[in-house]
Amino acid sequence: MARTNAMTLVFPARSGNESLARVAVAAFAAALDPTVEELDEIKTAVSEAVTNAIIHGYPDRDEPGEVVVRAWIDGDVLTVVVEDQGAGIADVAKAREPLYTTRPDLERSGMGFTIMENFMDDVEVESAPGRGTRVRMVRRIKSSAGAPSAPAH
Amino acid sequence: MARTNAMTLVFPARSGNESLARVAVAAFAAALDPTVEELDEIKTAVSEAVTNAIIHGYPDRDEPGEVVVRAWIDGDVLTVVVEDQGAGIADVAKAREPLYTTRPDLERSGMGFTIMENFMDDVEVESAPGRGTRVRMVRRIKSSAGAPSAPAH
Amino acid sequence: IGEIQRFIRDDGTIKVSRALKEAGLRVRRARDELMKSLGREPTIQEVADALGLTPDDVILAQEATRPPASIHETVYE
Ligand SMILES: Nc1ncnc2c1ncn2[C@@H]1O[C@H](COP(=O)(O)OP(=O)(O)O)[C@@H](O)[C@H]1O
Ligand SMILES: Nc1ncnc2c1ncn2[C@@H]1O[C@H](COP(=O)(O)OP(=O)(O)O)[C@@H](O)[C@H]1O
Ligand SMILES: [Mg+2]
Ligand SMILES: [Mg+2]
Repeated sequence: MARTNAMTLVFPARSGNESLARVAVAAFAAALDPTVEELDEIKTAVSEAVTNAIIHGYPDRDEPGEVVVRAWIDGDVLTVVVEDQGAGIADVAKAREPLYTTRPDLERSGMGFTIMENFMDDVEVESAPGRGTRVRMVRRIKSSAGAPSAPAH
Repeated sequence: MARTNAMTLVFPARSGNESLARVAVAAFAAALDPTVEELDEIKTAVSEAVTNAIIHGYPDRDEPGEVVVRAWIDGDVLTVVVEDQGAGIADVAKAREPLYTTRPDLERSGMGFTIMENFMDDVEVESAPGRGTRVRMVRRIKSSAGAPSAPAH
Repeated sequence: IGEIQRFIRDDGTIKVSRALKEAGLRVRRARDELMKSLGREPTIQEVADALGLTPDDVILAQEATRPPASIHETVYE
């Protein structure tokens, strides 16, 4: 289906800005008129990905790099891409394991990727050490107008 | 004062996207803890500038160009820049006159620039026919005690 | 939205558009009440605190109750 709308949001990797990303994607996705639960899940997944970019992608707090959040809508499908050009991940498969965290000192739970996978239909991670990380998340809005209303998964 | 935060939002010139711009800038400016009234005025000014970019900047509805909204905070001052690379304005001074509109057919009131000037402390317009328009608006948040979450620099 | 969901005691299957419109009406009421009690315009944080919402949710709720913009009337006519 044709891409019906798109947005790109860029901001410095400062703690607090995950909230800007969450509200912008929420306002963007609202066009699909999701349920409260669907939008809540999308916002949570976006938060996890952006928080990762901020704290893991750019661990040097003094020189925050840029986080780029892109989103687009094709029919009733929302895609959100969160990108940083920071530290990158050496072993993506390991990073995606539940409870795996490299920053237990920050009281990280290691559940970020697991939450994204649970709340989105598809999550792809591309990363290279020293070059950055791109997380691509796809979610079909089942309750969206035109689509048959199926029970939540 | 040092720039404490910044954002860039890019979206296609589609009607409805002024709402995305309003929400993103409002969420961004909320860090200065403005009054509801201050925030309403900022949102209205942003709406007018973005609506202009959408309907006057790119009058060809079939091939929407891109609108770029940038915002940053210096101390207690919010700056918002709205840019398009569309039609441009031949006579900016005339365009800024109250009630002046080139699109009476769209039931435009010709009050967009006047509203921006009333609600913001400063409004600058740069434009070139065939190349696009940039509107820069500045507003100090009087109710703010400065950006409270900003690290000391 | 999580807060908004608890706020209107909903099981999550309600449409965001409706939930935000209801929250938007409460935002309007809270603002009026705070104007009276404080004798000045409340800040966005004060309105959020009065409702147990985040400022972001207040902003989304206000947007949902915004009267249709002139752009919608003009561009599609
Ligand atoms: N954007 C990123 N840049 C660098 N490393 C990342 C990024 N995102 C995730 N990681 C790595 O993957 C691990 C697991 O991420 P996650 O599941 O969100 O758990 P947590 O953030 O709690 O550590 C992180 O500890 C980190 O090592
Ligand atoms: N971004 C823009 N691109 C091209 N022309 C513009 C732009 N913004 C404003 N203009 C011109 O300036 C005029 C006055 O703008 P405004 O005061 O907002 O009134 P209105 O939008 O109601 O016409 C418009 O009618 C249009 O000719
Ligand atoms: Mg994480
Ligand atoms: Mg106008």
